[in-house]
Amino acid sequence: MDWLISHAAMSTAELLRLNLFSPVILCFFLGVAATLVRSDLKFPDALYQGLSIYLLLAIGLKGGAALSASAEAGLWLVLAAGLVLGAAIPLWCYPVLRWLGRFKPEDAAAVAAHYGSVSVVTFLAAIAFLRAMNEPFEGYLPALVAVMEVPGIAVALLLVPRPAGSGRVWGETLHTVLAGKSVFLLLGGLFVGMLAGERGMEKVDAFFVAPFAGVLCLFLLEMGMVASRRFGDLRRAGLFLIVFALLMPLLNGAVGIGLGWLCDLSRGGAFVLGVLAASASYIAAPATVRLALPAASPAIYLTASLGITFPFNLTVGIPLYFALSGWLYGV
Amino acid sequence: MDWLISHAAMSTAELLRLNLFSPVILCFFLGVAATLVRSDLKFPDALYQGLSIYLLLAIGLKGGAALSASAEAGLWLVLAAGLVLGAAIPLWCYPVLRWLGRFKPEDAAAVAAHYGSVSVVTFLAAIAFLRAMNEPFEGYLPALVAVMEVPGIAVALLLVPRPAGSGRVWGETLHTVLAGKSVFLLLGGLFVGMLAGERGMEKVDAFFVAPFAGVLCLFLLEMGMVASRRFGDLRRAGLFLIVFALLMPLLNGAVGIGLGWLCDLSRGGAFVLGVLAASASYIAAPATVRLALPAASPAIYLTASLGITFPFNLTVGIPLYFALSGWLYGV
Amino acid sequence: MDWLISHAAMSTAELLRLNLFSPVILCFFLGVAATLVRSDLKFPDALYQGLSIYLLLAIGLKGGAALSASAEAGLWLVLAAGLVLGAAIPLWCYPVLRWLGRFKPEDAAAVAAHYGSVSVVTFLAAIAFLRAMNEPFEGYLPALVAVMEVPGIAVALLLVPRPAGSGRVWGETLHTVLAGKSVFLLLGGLFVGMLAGERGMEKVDAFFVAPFAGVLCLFLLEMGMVASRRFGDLRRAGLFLIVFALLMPLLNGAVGIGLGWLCDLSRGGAFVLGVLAASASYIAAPATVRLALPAASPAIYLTASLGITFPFNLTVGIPLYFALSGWLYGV
Amino acid sequence: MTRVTIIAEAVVAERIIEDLLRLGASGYTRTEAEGRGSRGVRASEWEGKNQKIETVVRPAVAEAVFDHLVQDYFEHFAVIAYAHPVEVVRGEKYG
Amino acid sequence: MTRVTIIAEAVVAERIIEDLLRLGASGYTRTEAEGRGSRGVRASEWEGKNQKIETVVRPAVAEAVFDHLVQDYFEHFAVIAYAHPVEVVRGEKYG
Amino acid sequence: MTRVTIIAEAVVAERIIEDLLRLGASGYTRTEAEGRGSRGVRASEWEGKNQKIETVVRPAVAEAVFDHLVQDYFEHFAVIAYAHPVEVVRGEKYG
Ligand SMILES: Nc1ncnc2c1ncn2[C@@H]1O[C@H](COP(=O)(O)O)[C@@H](O)[C@H]1O
Ligand SMILES: Nc1ncnc2c1ncn2[C@@H]1O[C@H](COP(=O)(O)O)[C@@H](O)[C@H]1O
Ligand SMILES: Nc1ncnc2c1ncn2[C@@H]1O[C@H](COP(=O)(O)O)[C@@H](O)[C@H]1O
Ligand code: NA
Ligand code: NA
Ligand code: NA
Repeated sequence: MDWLISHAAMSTAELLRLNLFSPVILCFFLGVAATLVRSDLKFPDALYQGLSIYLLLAIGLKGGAALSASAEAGLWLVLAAGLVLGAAIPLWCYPVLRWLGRFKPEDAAAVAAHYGSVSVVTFLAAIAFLRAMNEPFEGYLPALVAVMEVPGIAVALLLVPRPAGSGRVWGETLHTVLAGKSVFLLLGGLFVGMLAGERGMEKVDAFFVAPFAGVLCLFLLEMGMVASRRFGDLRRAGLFLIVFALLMPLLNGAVGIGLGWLCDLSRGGAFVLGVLAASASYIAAPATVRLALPAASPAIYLTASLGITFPFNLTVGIPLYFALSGWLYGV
Repeated sequence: MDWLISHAAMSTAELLRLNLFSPVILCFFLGVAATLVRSDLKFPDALYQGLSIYLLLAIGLKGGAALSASAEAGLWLVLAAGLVLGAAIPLWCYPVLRWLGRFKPEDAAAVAAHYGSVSVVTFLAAIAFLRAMNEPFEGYLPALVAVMEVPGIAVALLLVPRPAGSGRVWGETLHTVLAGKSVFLLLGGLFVGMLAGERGMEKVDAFFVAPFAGVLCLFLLEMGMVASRRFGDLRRAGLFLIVFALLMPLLNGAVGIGLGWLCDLSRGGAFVLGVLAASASYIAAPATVRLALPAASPAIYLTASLGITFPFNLTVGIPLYFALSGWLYGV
Repeated sequence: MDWLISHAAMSTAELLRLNLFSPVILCFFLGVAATLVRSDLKFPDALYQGLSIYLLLAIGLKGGAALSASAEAGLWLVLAAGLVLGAAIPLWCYPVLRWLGRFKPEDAAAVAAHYGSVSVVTFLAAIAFLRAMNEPFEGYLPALVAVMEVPGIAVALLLVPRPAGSGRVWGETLHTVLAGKSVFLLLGGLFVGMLAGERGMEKVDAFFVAPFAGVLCLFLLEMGMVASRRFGDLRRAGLFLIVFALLMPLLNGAVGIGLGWLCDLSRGGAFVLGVLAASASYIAAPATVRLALPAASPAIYLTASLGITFPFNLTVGIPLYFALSGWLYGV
Repeated sequence: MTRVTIIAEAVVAERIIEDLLRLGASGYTRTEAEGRGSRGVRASEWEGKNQKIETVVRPAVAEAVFDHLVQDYFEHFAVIAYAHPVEVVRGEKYG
Repeated sequence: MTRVTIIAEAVVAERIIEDLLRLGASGYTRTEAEGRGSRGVRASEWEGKNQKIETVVRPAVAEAVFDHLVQDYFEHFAVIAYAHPVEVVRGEKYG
Repeated sequence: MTRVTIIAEAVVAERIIEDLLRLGASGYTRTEAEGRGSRGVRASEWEGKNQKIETVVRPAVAEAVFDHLVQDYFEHFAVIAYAHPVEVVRGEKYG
């Protein structure tokens, strides 16, 4: 069974199986299990921080080295498309939540902000999936993450009447665009990788490239523990929120893949744009929303993004979006 | 000197030399030296935690991948044997301590609990030793560690009249069986490795397999510092405790090797069962015993297990048990 | 452009370019950028500690393995030369600062202590530079760092009238010689590497050798943040201090290279002795000086060593000293 | 002088510190803490632990800090605060 | 209200916190600490640092906590505790 | 008894602790802290955070500690200290 070559012909079910039994996803489940059996396993904060710094920088560096090797046309078009898409997503999420779901304005805007932004870990898992499938993709995709992290949050916050003291929040939000650590490491890594070139990066490949998938496993073990701590809130979340958190990613993912196709991205690139659109933030968005919309309930937006959408995308969404992109690209 | 091939013919002295001059053991000595010269070298807690999570998960994953490749018969027999052995060890340790050593009941039971349980780090060092010797062993051995960690503690605690509030302790002890982090990571790693298979694990080998021995060095540097901080208590420990902590491992190790032989384990497997039997816990046992038998003196049980038996097994015991297993298996 | 072979003929400008565009130095700049854009990127303390332990131990181990392979004559001569040079540097730094710069005695001595001691990170960057250039060097150079860390501090402290309570400081300073963690890990690593031999170290190369350059990148990212936090003090530092912190390294570097040449070191070795002489401590020295000369202003000595000399050596100094050594050795 | 102790979820800690200094505190000391209270709202566990902020101030400043906390933070954020008099070494520096 | 501070070796911290809540505390705050005392018994260094547990409670609860600590922990475990009155913001929530 | 709290830059913390014990404290508890004050001198950020040292002592010892701090540390080092009375469980052990 030589799946490295024949994956083009794989059914969605086969893709699903392949994803669920990859070490990365199995480690996520292991983390979930740790919470369920109430293990005393715990990642010290410094380990969590260290692993994220490594992953973000490594993915940036790799992208930069790839970019330096081949000037890629269409870069600006794709970045603009990502930005617009991120900004647009809250425009349909908010009404759905507000009028179909009957959430109060703050809660609707808060959830919309999370789905307008992106999840870096879901992005990393998508890249790992592409690598396992030997599917090529554009080197500059990490820049796409950076571009899509903030606009959706900003737009969603504009949808509710501004509370007092929000000027301060706007300044902070803007600053996040340039200086938030995930954006900074991704873009910084891209620059360093581009300037050093493939030749220069060879010297550090043994640290930044070879162990990448293994480090991601460790990180997803922790993410499994974090996400599953939200499962307890699921019962109180209500059916509407659960359905929203399962279907909205599918819609956003399809839009993203289609947009990628229109922008002439490779199949892998369109898949990644889809994953980013489908993913919901649980790092930048919660922190910003907590300050900007203190009356919104963290239990609602974190349960949706972290407790439902994140595990869904990781396990089922990624192979699904990949199958969809294959169908669109006719492979 | 092609020791990789000719080790079958090695004398015990040669094995000893080989072990003492391996980087792993030298790093342990370096840690001891750090304490002796009162260096300000200190491992932050998060680093210690991070290294143990890595080592436990890695050894589990590797074992699981090995298991997936070849269904191993005899698994259940060996696990049962390990469990019974762990539970039985306190039955001879306690009387020796209580009547020969004249320890008070709480102290005798506390020490017996430590020798009934196992030391994960000693196990890791034994595996690293087998790898350096190119000696094969069964893939499921990490499960043996999980099975042997708790029974000895439980039996030892039964040997003294139960103090007030011990119901609570029993619940906690039982929970430790399923959810303690060393057991959880070892077993969890085994499952993940089995499900992902050798093929799947290849992608993460650069992180979980290649650097393993090096990470173990770093960890043993820290363990050298931790163990040697106990040396100060040696003088107060009394001669009987020192002799006990040196001879009891030999007895338990021999019993373990013999039992492995009866269960039809490979030579490497029997050696590992011997090492586990010979080793004394210094993580699960102290925490449980501190709560269950607060009147027992930590100075006694930690000095014996961590200050004497652990360094003894690491340096002298491992090559000795290996030689013994060779003699029994007639190589 | 096969620079690996033709570097002998490289111009200083080419060397400079090569250094500035290496991933290690680019990561340093990235750290500087993180401070400038006020990113929330932050290395947890445990990560910083973990990375330094790794780097120090790894460089020691590698040196020890190299030493075990070839007994190197001249070792003691070189170590003696390094010790004398370190002790001598404050003798010309102090008068320059005191009478040309008109600093008060405590401040002059404090700065002199920093330039008499060495910067381990600059040393690591120099080694990484040599490896990238495929330029050979003596295996025992890590011992040189150990030998040169303390004498300069001791001599500089002797230059001012001893304040009350300084007896205590002398004891502490002496103890630092033997037990300070950077010295301890470098020397300890050398011993372990020598005893384990090249054969033994092979097993741990995947952890201690292959990822080294990458880990150094991560570390320099943090150092970039730390150093640039000092840039704010530059304005208050005064022109004299800035000029001193740029020219004194050049003088000391040249003296070091010359001394290395007299001691019959290889070109790479002389270059490293030059780098050590040129570098200014910002770990051992500040801590000692803060206690021994509390009246000296940290703003002065840290701005000079960490805010100016360290970035200067890292970016411009290293290729410059390498070119200089090439000129002296006639390549 | 009065020592005021404030325990706040991480997300508002920076902001509270700015407020403190604006209201007249000459300094503060902060440690990481973990805890449980009666409300239990928190944005996210890995945004960081609670912060325990301590400041030694003149009694009038303590009053102002208390008022400010009640007005701006108590409704939506996990914040508690308490105070008691302390004797300080060289009190003049807390102006 | 009374602020009670308890410093305890890591192994009993969870247990003491459970006891606190049972005895009527509405919350607690915990930080990691390192220390030395007169007894120096401790199970193991890497089991973790001391825990410093602080709770703001009604004086009667403070009494009960003190009594409980003396009875259950003082003999065998490394535990110390002290208390003093504090003024709290909106004291009603500490029930 | 009196609880003395000392916040000091890392570089002098060990030394202050030795002094405390010499002056009659029977123990101490230390946590890592971060802070800002009016002087802002500090040797180096990564030398370590501030240390917050707490010790429960007899009032006379507290006096002696205060005097000692003023004399030996206040001029050149970033150190503050304050104290207040506390009620302790089994006060006899703080001798
Ligand atoms: N009674 C209390 N004593 C000490 N700390 C408390 C108390 N109540 C709340 N806290 C702290 O304040 C934080 C927020 O409390 P709350 O807003 O009640 O959830 C908690 O996480 C605790 O760290
Ligand atoms: N008013 C204050 N309240 C609480 N902590 C303070 C105060 N002033 C100074 N500190 C602490 O003491 C340290 C040294 O202060 P300073 O010597 O004024 O720079 C600071 O880093 C703070 O941690
Ligand atoms: N006088 C004291 N002041 C402050 N903390 C103390 C004091 N005595 C003991 N401690 C703390 O309580 C812990 C246990 O003390 P002990 O039971 O006396 O060994 C120590 O590790 C310290 O953290
Ligand atoms: Na999205
Ligand atoms: Na055992
Ligand atoms: Na120097």
